[in-house]
Amino acid sequence: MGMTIAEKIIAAAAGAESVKPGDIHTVELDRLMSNDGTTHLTIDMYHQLKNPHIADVNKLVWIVDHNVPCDSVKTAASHKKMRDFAKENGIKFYEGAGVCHQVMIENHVTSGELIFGADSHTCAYGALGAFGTGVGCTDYLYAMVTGHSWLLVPETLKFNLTGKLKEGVYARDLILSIIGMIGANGANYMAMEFSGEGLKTLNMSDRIAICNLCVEAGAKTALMEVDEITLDYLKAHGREPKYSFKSDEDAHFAKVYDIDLSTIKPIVAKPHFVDSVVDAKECVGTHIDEAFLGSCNNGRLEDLRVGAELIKGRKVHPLVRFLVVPASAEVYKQALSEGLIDTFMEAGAIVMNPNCSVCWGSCQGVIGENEVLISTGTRNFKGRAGHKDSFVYLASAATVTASAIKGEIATADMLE
Amino acid sequence: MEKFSGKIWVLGDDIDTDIIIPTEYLALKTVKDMAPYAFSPLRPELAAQIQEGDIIVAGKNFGCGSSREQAPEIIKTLGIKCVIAKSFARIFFRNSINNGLLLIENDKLRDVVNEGDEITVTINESIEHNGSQYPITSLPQNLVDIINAGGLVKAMRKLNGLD
Amino acid sequence: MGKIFKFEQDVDTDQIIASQYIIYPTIDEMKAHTFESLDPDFAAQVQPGDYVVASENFGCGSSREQAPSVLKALGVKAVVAKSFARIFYRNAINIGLPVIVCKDLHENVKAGDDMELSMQEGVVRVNGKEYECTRLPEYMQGILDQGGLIASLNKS
Amino acid sequence: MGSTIIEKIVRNNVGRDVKPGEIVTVNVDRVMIHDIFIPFVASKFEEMGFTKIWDPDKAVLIYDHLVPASQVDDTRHFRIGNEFVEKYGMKNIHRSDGICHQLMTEAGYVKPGDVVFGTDSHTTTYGCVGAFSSGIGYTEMASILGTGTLWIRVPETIKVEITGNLPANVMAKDIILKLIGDLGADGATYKALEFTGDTVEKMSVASRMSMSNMAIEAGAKCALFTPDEKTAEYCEIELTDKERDLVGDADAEYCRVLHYQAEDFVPVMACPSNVDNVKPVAELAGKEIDQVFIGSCTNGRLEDLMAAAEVLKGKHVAPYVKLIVTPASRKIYRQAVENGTMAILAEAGAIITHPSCGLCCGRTGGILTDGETVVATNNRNFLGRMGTSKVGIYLASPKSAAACAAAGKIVVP
Repeated sequence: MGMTIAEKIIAAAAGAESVKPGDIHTVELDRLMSNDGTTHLTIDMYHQLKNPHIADVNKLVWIVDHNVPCDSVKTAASHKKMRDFAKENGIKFYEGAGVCHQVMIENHVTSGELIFGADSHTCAYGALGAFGTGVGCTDYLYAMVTGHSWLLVPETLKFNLTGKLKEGVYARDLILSIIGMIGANGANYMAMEFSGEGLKTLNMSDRIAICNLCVEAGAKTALMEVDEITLDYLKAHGREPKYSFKSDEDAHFAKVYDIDLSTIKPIVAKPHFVDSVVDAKECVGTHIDEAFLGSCNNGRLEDLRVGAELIKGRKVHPLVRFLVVPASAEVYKQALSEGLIDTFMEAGAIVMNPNCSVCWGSCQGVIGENEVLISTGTRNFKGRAGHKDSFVYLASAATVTASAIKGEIATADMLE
Repeated sequence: MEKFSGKIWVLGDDIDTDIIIPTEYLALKTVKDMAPYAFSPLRPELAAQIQEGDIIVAGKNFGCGSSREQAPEIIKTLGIKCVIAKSFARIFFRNSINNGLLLIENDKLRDVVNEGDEITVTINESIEHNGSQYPITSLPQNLVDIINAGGLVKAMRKLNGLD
Repeated sequence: MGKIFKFEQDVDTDQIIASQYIIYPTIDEMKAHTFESLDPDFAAQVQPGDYVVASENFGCGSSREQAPSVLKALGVKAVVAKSFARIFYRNAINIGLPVIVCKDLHENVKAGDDMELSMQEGVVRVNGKEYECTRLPEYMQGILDQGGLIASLNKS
Repeated sequence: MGSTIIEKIVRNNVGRDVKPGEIVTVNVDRVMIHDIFIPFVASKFEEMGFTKIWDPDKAVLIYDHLVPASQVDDTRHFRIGNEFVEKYGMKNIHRSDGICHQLMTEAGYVKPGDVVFGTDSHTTTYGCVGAFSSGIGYTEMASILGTGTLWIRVPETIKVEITGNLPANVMAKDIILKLIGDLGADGATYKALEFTGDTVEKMSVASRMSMSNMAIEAGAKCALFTPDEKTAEYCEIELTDKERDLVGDADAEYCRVLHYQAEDFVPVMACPSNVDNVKPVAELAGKEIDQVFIGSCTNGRLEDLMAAAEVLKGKHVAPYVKLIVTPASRKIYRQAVENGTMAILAEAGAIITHPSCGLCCGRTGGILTDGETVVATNNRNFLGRMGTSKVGIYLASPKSAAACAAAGKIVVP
């Protein structure tokens, strides 16, 4: 019996010949990422251990990205705890360098690795063919101390992509469509694997956007076949693949979906669930107070280019706050040199430093009672972006930018 | 001329707006909610001891710091009839007049009084303490008008024919 | 016996404990804000030994372990739902908060009902009726039995 | 007898000679309200019974303290501000263009000789172009909006004369800090400061702005510079004779005259927790720091960012130290992009935010905790201003701040 990519990575990490869904294995982890959302708690628990130690400090990457710059004395205390611990123990540490997943993909992740991240969107690493999965701080601490953890081998859902996205339709529309189709728990406990000829038409930024959002369908991880695009990306960033796995011909999939990319349309996910997706046209005219272009999902150079192209020569609607937040310092620097940052500034946008910003919704650009945000972020849960009685719509960079210009939800083709 | 007497509370130099009302209490809904915390960094018990009609006598630079208008509003809410100081910070001075809190500048009184003494103020004329008179520079009529109207909001309402 | 606090489907981690609180230094400082947007009185009313009963996909969303942790800190004895999102499930087991899958319970109970859970028998009893629960895989039951993952670390 | 600058401005405004101590009612040329106080101004204005603004074009509303919002109730201020603007026909509103004091001069709202009030203590800034400007409370702002007038007491003037050439590592910030240290926190209360001498004549308007901005930290009512060709260029105007005449007369009466020789200045910092606790940087050297903040209405201008970039070019912020850069306005941000300053700062590892008050107003933008130390280019280091009361705040020039960021400790630039 053949294996899927997820099964192959687990088998390699478990030192097993083969594994099958439902098995629980002890696996060796390649990398452990943690951010300021939970690390302060991990450290507290660490200090309560009978014999606190770190199995392999080189596997650890700690990233302050959620509340940057720091917004309160409580956050400051948590950040300090994390910074001091990293310094003391020689842990690779980033602060203000961007959203954790983007920083990880730019600097650390490689194909075939098994990675725990103390953040649910760790599944983004599947874009490079790595098995990334989100865990809590207890799981994280256990792995930090022992170097390994337990893992239930997931079933795999296969998404066989064909065709090509139409002009004005983006990877984000694709993944939102898929989540709408299978539901918010449609891939619960499972791996989502993407392959097929259609995958070749999607660049690395598209792939990250797709894998990143799979947790919104409940997935344990997301994986893509390693191909030329993956290898080129790794090479450009000075890394080699650990393994370049493809699923076997006779691998078992819980279900196979065939998706023709050319059928995908601009999509909006309405409040308060990521799977409440509708054709973007259905939301046209909805009043908005704020628009957000950024996040680990859609804050890369490619996304900023889409937004900048639309807004060049136009202005942000006077009553809309349009936040543009590059996903990383690298993205910011490139956007700066391409003139994108100036285009946004000229149009009246609020350009913030790379960080999670309003996608995380606790400190930057938070929205008030009854306010409406259209966002390229990851989630539209009730209260996610601020007041408990506020509303978040999720859409592509193009739809978000067009809406920021119009002052209400609009698609890019509606701009004169 | 209007004349009144009151018991005095004595404070030192540089009573800043953070002492009058610390930032952490500024988020409370009303000035009444904030009043119990007045002067708390310096004398936490003071706000509860102040009685309607009492007078504060302080040193130099009273009310320095930020432009928070809550500072004079709170002193007025506590029932303080007037503040007599060697000098006042500028924005505090204006905010006080505008909220109908009487301020009197006098550079001698502070050094001769004791807390709990009674003094008598004759507006625009003098302060009497233990038989001694301390002259006060008269406030210009426009400021007296604002104070007499009960503050700038009331003065403006009058101007607009509302009260 | 404990009281039931009832929630519906897709209760996400932002509803269990919102972003602005999870950065607080300790779980004890956060717990008063549990379920703040869905049931602002929850934290004040829940008693040790009470239960949270929910429908499908409980705990979806982020990996914040603060979500099961605040429930445990408030004394919630177990969460019984039709299904759980995986990170929440894993986190709950790891910290020793029982998470029980019971397909039939949700429709048949209301908030405030008294409930009893027997992990050993794999049943819950409410209003004189018994509902069968899905048993935990042995591996996970093992983690729970030793009091969570950290306890196992301290043992070894 | 001659007049000081402030006496001339007030004379021109009220149409007769005035002397210090006199109370006069001035006609207001411009007012500025910012986002923190707009809800209070709006409610007081209506409570007073006004139904229209005396001259809507003379009022400017600027959102800067709360941009972007960091707490859920912040956007309430925007909603109330937007409603006020709409209801009373105001046109001058800036919702995300930068810090109020920067925009008032940069966007041309303030001209030499103007009488301007703002709901912020640092409104003294506009003296950099020879305007009389001062901070007031929100109740008074409401009454100006209704009447267009305000009573003022004509202040005495302290003359500060500076002559000679500044050392290369000294900036205008070092001068004003030294002056505040010498005067004390109430040394200029009720008074006007007047800056003269060839050193200030050689200064850019931006540098003068850093000085007039901080005059309030010595208690001053206003701080004035004589308008000159640099002012004219900055304001994009031709100076009139009246504007050129805004110079302290040789026989004017000053309550105090201070003279400084530019060559004597050294880089200084205001140490915790008073702005007048000023010491030479050399005496503080070696102290480890956690964060550096370059920004604010005091020091977030292009020349400040360029000075920092010059220090940081080819270097990187020290490990575990954060450098937060918050430009003072959208225009400055764009100029810094254009001339490559932003690229240098980004390459050095700076965290560059959108133009706003940022950390200076202490609500977000890099809050610190117990035991941490920050070197900052803004105007206040009061206890608890940037986090807990156990945060040490050192106020410095952009050059000093940038040098500290690279070194991870206090160093002389």
